[in-house]
Amino acid sequence: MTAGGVTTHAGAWIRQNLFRNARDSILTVVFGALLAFLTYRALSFVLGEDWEIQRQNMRNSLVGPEISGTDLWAPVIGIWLIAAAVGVMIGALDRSQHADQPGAILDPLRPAHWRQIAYRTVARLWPVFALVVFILLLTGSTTGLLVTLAAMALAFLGRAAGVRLPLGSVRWAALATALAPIVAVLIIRFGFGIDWNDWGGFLLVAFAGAAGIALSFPLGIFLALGRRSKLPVMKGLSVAYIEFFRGVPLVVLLLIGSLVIGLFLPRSLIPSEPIRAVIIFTLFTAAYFAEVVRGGLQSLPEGQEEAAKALGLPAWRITSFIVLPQALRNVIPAIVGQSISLWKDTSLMFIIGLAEPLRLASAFTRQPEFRGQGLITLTLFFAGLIYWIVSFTMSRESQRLERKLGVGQR
Amino acid sequence: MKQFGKRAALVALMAALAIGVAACGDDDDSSSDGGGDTASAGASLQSILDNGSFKCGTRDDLAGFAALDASGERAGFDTEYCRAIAAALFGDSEAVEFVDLQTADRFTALQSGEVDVLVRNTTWTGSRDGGEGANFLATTFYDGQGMLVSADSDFQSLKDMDGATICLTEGTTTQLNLEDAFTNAGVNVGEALPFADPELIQEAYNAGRCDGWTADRSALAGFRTNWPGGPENVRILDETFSKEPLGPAVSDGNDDLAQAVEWAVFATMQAEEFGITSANVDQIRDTSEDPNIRRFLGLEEEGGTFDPGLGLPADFNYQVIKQVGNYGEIFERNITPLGLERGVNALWTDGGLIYAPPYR
Amino acid sequence: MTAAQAPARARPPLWRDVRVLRVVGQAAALVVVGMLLAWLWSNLQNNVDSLGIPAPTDFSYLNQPVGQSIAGSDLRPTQSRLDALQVGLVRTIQIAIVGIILTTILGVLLGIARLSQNWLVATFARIYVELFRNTPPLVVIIFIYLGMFINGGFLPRVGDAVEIPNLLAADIRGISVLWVSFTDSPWPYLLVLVGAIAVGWGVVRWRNHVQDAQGKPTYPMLSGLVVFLAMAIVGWLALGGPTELSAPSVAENGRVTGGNKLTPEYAALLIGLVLYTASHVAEITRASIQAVARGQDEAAKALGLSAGQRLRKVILPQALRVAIPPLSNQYLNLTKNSSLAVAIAYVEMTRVTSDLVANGAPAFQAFLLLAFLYLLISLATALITNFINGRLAIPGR
Amino acid sequence: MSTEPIAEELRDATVTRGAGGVIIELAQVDKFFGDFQALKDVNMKVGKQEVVVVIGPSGSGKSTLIRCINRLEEHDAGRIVVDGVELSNDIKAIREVRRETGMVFQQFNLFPHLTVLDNVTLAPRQVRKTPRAEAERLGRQMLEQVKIPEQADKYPAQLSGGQQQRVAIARALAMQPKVMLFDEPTSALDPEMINEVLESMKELARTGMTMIVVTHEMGFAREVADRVVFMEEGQIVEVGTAEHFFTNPSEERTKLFLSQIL
Repeated sequence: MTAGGVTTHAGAWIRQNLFRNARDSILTVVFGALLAFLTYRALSFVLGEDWEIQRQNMRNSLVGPEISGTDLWAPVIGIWLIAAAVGVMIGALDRSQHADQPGAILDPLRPAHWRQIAYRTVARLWPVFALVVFILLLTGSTTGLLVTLAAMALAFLGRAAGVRLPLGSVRWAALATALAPIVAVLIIRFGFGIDWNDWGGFLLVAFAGAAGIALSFPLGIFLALGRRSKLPVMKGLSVAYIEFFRGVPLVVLLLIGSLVIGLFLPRSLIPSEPIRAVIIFTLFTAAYFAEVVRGGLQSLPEGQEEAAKALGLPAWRITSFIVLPQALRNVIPAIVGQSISLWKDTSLMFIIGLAEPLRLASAFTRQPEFRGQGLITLTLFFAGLIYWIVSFTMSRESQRLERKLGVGQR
Repeated sequence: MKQFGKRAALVALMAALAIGVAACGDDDDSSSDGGGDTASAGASLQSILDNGSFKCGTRDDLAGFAALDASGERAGFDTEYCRAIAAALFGDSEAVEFVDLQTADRFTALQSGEVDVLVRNTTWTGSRDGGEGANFLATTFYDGQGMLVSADSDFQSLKDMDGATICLTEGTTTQLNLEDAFTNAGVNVGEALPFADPELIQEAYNAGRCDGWTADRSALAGFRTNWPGGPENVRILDETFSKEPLGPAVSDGNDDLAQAVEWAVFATMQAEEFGITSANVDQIRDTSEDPNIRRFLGLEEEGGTFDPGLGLPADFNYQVIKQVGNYGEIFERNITPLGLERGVNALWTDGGLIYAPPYR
Repeated sequence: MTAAQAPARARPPLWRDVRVLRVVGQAAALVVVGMLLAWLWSNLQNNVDSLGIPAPTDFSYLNQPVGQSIAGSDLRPTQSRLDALQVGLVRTIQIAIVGIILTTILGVLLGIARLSQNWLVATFARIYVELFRNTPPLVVIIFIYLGMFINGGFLPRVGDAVEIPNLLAADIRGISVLWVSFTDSPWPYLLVLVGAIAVGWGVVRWRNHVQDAQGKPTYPMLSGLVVFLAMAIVGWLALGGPTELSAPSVAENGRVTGGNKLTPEYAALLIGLVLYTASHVAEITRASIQAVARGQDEAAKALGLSAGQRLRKVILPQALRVAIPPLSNQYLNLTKNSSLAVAIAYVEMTRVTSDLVANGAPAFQAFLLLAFLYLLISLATALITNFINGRLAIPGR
Repeated sequence: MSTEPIAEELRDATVTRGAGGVIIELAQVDKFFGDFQALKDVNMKVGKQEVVVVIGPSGSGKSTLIRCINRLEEHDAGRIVVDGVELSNDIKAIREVRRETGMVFQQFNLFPHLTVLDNVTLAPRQVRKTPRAEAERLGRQMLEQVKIPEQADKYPAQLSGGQQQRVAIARALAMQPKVMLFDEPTSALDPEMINEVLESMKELARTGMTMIVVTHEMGFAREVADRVVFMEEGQIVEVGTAEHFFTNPSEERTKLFLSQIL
């Protein structure tokens, strides 16, 4: 009975969505064949290839060839730190969002909530989990498994701590989450003394992307305010900056950073190549952030600023208390979008020869045991996969946020 | 409107003043301290010695010269010369910080001081000594550009390659030499495809995208040795159509460092001439009576230790040989596996070009 | 105190006068920026002096011979570096124009497919969009080059060229097709063609006018086309047949000669850019269509228009207006991303510049010039899209 | 007495009640927007505790007039003195005047990201440096005064238009201004909400607050105004008591306007 009901239901769905009329049926057949073929090709590629080259080079892919031995604990500690901080923030957020109905708060220490927590986490982060499982299965590394489990446990405990924090501490938890990557970078760079030039693989691009976003954000806000200024000089300087950096390809800017910036600085002030790349990413992204923030500023009714003026608030207070909080909230999805762009753009470090994943992918194929076997498609695929999974996850989160903030509905 | 005009004029005036002040200030700076930071290109030998390690610009992707293996270890001819220099400067072949450079940015890295010494398979040319602000030192490897073609192709010399598609690495003199060589042979290049990455060339070549692959013969030999399906599938034409003396370089105006690096290189050559290797150096040091060798190894004599005033420790030759080896050893470890003979890179005593000035 | 006793209109002290503060603030900004620039410039001067490289204002390097050819162009090694840069510039613009056209077609189709009522079609489009817009374009380009052309196996090796005699020949070196080229200078006949287009357009306007006035069908497009073709043919004959056909053929040594060749490098760059950018254009199209109020669709339904008519006549024209600003951004991105050719062996403007620098051209001048050229292209694109935007704007909105 | 000439009919027709003394004086004020002259030679005095209603057709410069009084617009010529402080380019004078004048806007302009109570207490805390507890006590008192104390912890978007406008009034009052400016406070409201706002304003007038109100609510003008100012094309056409104005206006243009609107 039920089965029959489902069948009819499914049949109706198929008729409605796949075979409404003759043209629709043809489309279904054509696209169905195409999808099936592509899925088959993709699966036979992933399952059919010998992943030995990637298995042996997994550490190189993730942190670069220069970090090995005990130094490997540096990125591991960084990941643990970030996992714990993110856990705390999620917990604190959960608590503040359900402040009026404490029963809805998910507490990791209550076994009854485990299923729900696991379900939600996997629903949101399944691509990342899939990747981690793939890597662990490929390398079969017990240490890797333990490190991953420890990171998950830390996030879990962090969340438990987060829901126990006093109500007003979301702000502090957010601050801690923002500081965690910075502390992680400092630990790796100074705690373990790993020189910038030795950073490689996804550690390098994650650092470059995160640092680029963090540093370009204040600069972008500053430029956006400058562009909206009534003072011609401020406006002119901001416009010139924004238009220059938006008009020139990032590749060219990176080449300039790599080949020309050294000429503009005294010798002792020239930063190392990865830092120069981060500076270029920052300057470049700031111009785009400026345009995003400008959009947010324009979406504010003029009356907001006038009302604040009429109350006698000084200009910088109007900006920081009234204008920016509203303008930024309006453009959060656009900010995430820009961050995804920057994350993808970190692959351009290939062109200035840094040990970024694409360059490493091709370097692996020059190793004696893998030389000249056409394995570059494999290693490139793996590098591309990580890029894809991170930006796909971020864009899903951004869409979720967009729906939550109701930005699209306005 | 009138007020605005005044305001604009005032702004312009202040800006002009400010820029003027800044410009004057800078003039004062550069005249008073003689350029100081900005004028000197590269760290001085003393500051490097104080630092305890030096930055060696190299690469990570050229088999035989400088490459990384899966465990992230560096190996290669250039890499060993970086270590030899470190052994000479600090008595420690590990006191070197490797900086991977691209073909396109290596001179900028040298100019900007990002690296102290460039040991990156770099050809000594007039314009590089001149316009690029580099100072080339003793040549460690005499190379020349060659052409790799398929074993079963009809090409016997460049003359046969009219209209051929040639793959090459971007950003080097390779393409300029290629065009010159084809012009001299009275033929035309069909297409020259400059790739960013040798791995891409190999893929493209295997697919039949190009008829020939031109690069330094040493590099081609390396690729041939590891050719998929065996080295017999490809051959290298006999013609050598360029002179490519490869050696370390420092930036112009850095004479102390230049001398030190140059003599670190000579140490390996002289050692081979003396027949000293990393294996027998201790024994020779203990037993040798030859004053040349004793002086070379920095042994204490009645009148003290010989110091040529290079700013290097007295036993730098010993350290180089002990920790890295002589020229022949370095060559054999790194270049011989590529299938290359010593050829012109033999000692002068064997009819080659490898020659170190007397150490006295 | 009463208002009447208020002080006379006195000037406030300077440090409290808003006008003075504004001027001083701006002057300070100028001074800071000016000092920064002056500092950078003086460093540049010092570094250039100490390294003995050409002064930053010396562009004479452009007049030296380039010393190399560029694959697929007529540039000879004896020509100047300026000529090489020009070849690069033309190629960048060419990639941009062709890429923009193809991207628009593919992107709009995908955007419409995203909204299809057919679940499979919509899913296919969604997978496409998610796949490509989250992958770095550099990865896409290298992957297409290696995976499709070099290792893909659908292009035969040299000597085994697939051939449709006199029309098409394809092997790993490229796909050559029958092409028209001019025996002599192309300009006289191009002028004739421009004239023919102008006259043809005039005829269309005129017939349209007649049609509006008299209400009878006058076939304006058809008559315009006939006039254009007639003029083109007469002009061609009058100039004594200034063109010749170049047909691809397989030579004895197995190489393909003649025709116009599409090289794998160019194709990979173009396809990579188009596939990547189309995913963004598809999202813009979808969002724009959804932004056009549902009421519009209902109103069009009520008038009895078919689904296709509703899309073409009512929805798309309005969606286009919403889409133009973000589209112009994507077009600019595509143009700028053409610099990714640096990774594969296709030589365009950025590649020419980095080759010049590698062969001794001064880096500062070369990259300054390159940045300037990209800014010009961006400016031109912005002007064109602004113009189109202005033409399409709905009056009264 | 000022040395500047002040329009004759205004000089003595000011003080109609209470404490006496002039708190706002405008003399020969001109204001341009590009080539368009929004205010032409405007002269006006407002006495302490006086309620002045400004009426006139749209585009007549009413809003510009009151926006000049707290320097939301910069006047191009003439003098504006508020409570003894002349508005000039002096940043201190501007700050002082804004501190002493509260303003209520047509579009409410509440800060949507702050709660009602935060809206009301923001300025006292930031500008007057009032301690939080004190500011909140004051804020709740103000909300009490406009009869919505129970909405303190809600966000503006959760309130009706009339409630929002009353919060706006409370927000302005929290700064304990000497003068309140109202810029068409009821124009954006649904009809059933207009009265609750007008009631709050009447209440305020009864407390002796000096008020300048730009409005189309003639009933309010008739009931509350001490004086009515009629403006047209940037000029003050006629000034008089409410009684004079609605029963026997002297100018033809005023009669015409009133006949259209009533």
